[in-house]
Amino acid sequence: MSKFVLSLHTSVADQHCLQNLSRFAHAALQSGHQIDCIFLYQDAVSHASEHLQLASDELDVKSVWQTLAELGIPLMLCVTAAEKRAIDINNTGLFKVAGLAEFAMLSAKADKWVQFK
Amino acid sequence: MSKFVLSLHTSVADQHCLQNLSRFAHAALQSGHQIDCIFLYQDAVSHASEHLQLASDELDVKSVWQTLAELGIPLMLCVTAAEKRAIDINNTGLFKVAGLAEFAMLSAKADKWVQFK
Amino acid sequence: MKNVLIISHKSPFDGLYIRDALDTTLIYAAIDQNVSWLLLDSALLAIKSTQSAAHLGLKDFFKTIKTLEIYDVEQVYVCELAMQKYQLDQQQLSIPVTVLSKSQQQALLQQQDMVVNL
Amino acid sequence: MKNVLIISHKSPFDGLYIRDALDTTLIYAAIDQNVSWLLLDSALLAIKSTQSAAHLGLKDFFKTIKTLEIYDVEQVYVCELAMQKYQLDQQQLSIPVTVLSKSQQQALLQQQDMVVNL
Amino acid sequence: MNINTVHMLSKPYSYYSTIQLDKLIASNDALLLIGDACYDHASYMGLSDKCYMLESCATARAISVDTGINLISDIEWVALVDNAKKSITW
Amino acid sequence: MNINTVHMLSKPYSYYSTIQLDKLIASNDALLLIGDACYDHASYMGLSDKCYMLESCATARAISVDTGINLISDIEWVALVDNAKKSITW
Repeated sequence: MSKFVLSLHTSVADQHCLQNLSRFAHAALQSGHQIDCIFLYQDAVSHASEHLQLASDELDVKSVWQTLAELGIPLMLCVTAAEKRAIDINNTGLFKVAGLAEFAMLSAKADKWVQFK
Repeated sequence: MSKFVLSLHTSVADQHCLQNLSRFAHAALQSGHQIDCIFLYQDAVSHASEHLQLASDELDVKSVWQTLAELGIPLMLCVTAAEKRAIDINNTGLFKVAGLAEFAMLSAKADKWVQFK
Repeated sequence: MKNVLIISHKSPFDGLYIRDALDTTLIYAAIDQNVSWLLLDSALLAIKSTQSAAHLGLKDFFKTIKTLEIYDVEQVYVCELAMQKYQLDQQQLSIPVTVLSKSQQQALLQQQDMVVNL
Repeated sequence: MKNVLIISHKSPFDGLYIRDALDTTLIYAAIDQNVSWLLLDSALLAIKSTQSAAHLGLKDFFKTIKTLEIYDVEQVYVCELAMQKYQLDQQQLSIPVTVLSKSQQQALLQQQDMVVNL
Repeated sequence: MNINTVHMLSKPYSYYSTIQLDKLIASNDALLLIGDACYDHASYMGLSDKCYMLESCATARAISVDTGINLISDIEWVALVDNAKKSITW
Repeated sequence: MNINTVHMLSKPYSYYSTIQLDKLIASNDALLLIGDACYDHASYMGLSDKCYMLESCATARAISVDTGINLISDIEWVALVDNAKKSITW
């Protein structure tokens, strides 16, 4: 059993990248590993915005995150990255507002950090 | 005298690109040209979010747009691009919500379309 | 009526670039401009046939590309070098295209009144 | 304590990439990890001296780069080929660096426990 | 087989030309192609003798399998990363 | 001097390697370097005999002027674009 942290770096417009992260996370849990955190950094902070409006034939981004949250994976976003990208840090839905230092400490204790971009 | 339309394609995190667009717009007006529209497309729709929080030593993005609006330049954003990027289309500040078709028609009547990215 | 060229040069699933270019091309056709679409390098792969974005749980924009024919957008250009690089021939593409050499692409750019790089 | 390497490969004003990499490097130093920063290709230009982002009305992050020394981040690596390409020598850089050949960069990557590409 | 680094790539090879990837990949490293990198497997194959491709990404793009490249499932993807010392996402 | 296309570039030359810019620029075109393209003026100069660089962008980057490249103000930038048939932002 390994401890993973995952980070996402691409904006909410990159649905394929989110899908890849989600597939990896599910497969990691199925394989008996632990995921200590999924961290939104750089342009990925836009995933914390509550204003996404997609047609029904698009990936259901909201439900992808809901499922990951229900599996008990802590979801966090980088507050300074969010402020610089005009994300409302008072309404971040499933994501906990965190500092980069908080994530760095989690990553230092983890066995593996996998970036998705 | 020429009629210009300008479009911005990079997110609110790219302050240099905004600064270049702004310098071009001011110089165009000083030279006696007309700017029929500045259009936020692709990732630039994040400029319409009201949640930007920058330190005082950063470019004052809000006042750059305020100045352009006061010069009488119509500021517009692409609604479908905004919806796919989780921008709140009910609170877009100085920017008028518009369709891509509306901008395309303005561009077809203009002498020059300059993209900034 | 203006000669408007839309250029794409990102791979199919890189952000929304191909989808934005497709939207823009269709809109210029709808407002009766003489619109063309040039697919450079890996953007060519967006018109490779028999692909399925739905297999990844994503919107199947490969199907939307076929609406170009409905809107009478006939001027779709691809790069000869990209065809070779990705070992594609015209039978493997989802829509009819014109294959251009680099010098023909240069000439295409020269003819335009507006060029939009997306 | 982990060997953590931050990699940058975008030019200085391309989005916030260099600033993000700098923040991350400083944070890992602050939490006592053995952190290094590798500047590939045009990322090297971020440490060219006598530049002024303030001249463009932008935040002068070139100054922030000097805080690396205050936090005792001494392992800053740049690519030999990039030094040649941009015709820079070490006297023209704002901080002390180690210049690496491509094979030395490969060895640097091998030694790390974590590599973060920003 | 001890893998030091899994290099994860999601774009065609030319996208990474400024990085000069070929010189950074060591003989005990593996390549994993996901997303749009799968289209360009021919360019990647020469860079490492341990070259993997995510099966779902290849199938969606109607890419037929070459010898010399290993198609893997999501579960195998996790195992590949877990068994290596680390991964780098380019 | 009739310019057909002003090619606006804001990144180092290698950033555009997939596009093969050199083959798309015609003899009656001009190049305009802004932003981070200014760092790499040496790579761009061979591509056109009409090569311009935005003065404010060059100054901020401590770039000294080469012969063969024209430093221009914002007002001259607008005139350059206005006098050409069109511009392309790469």
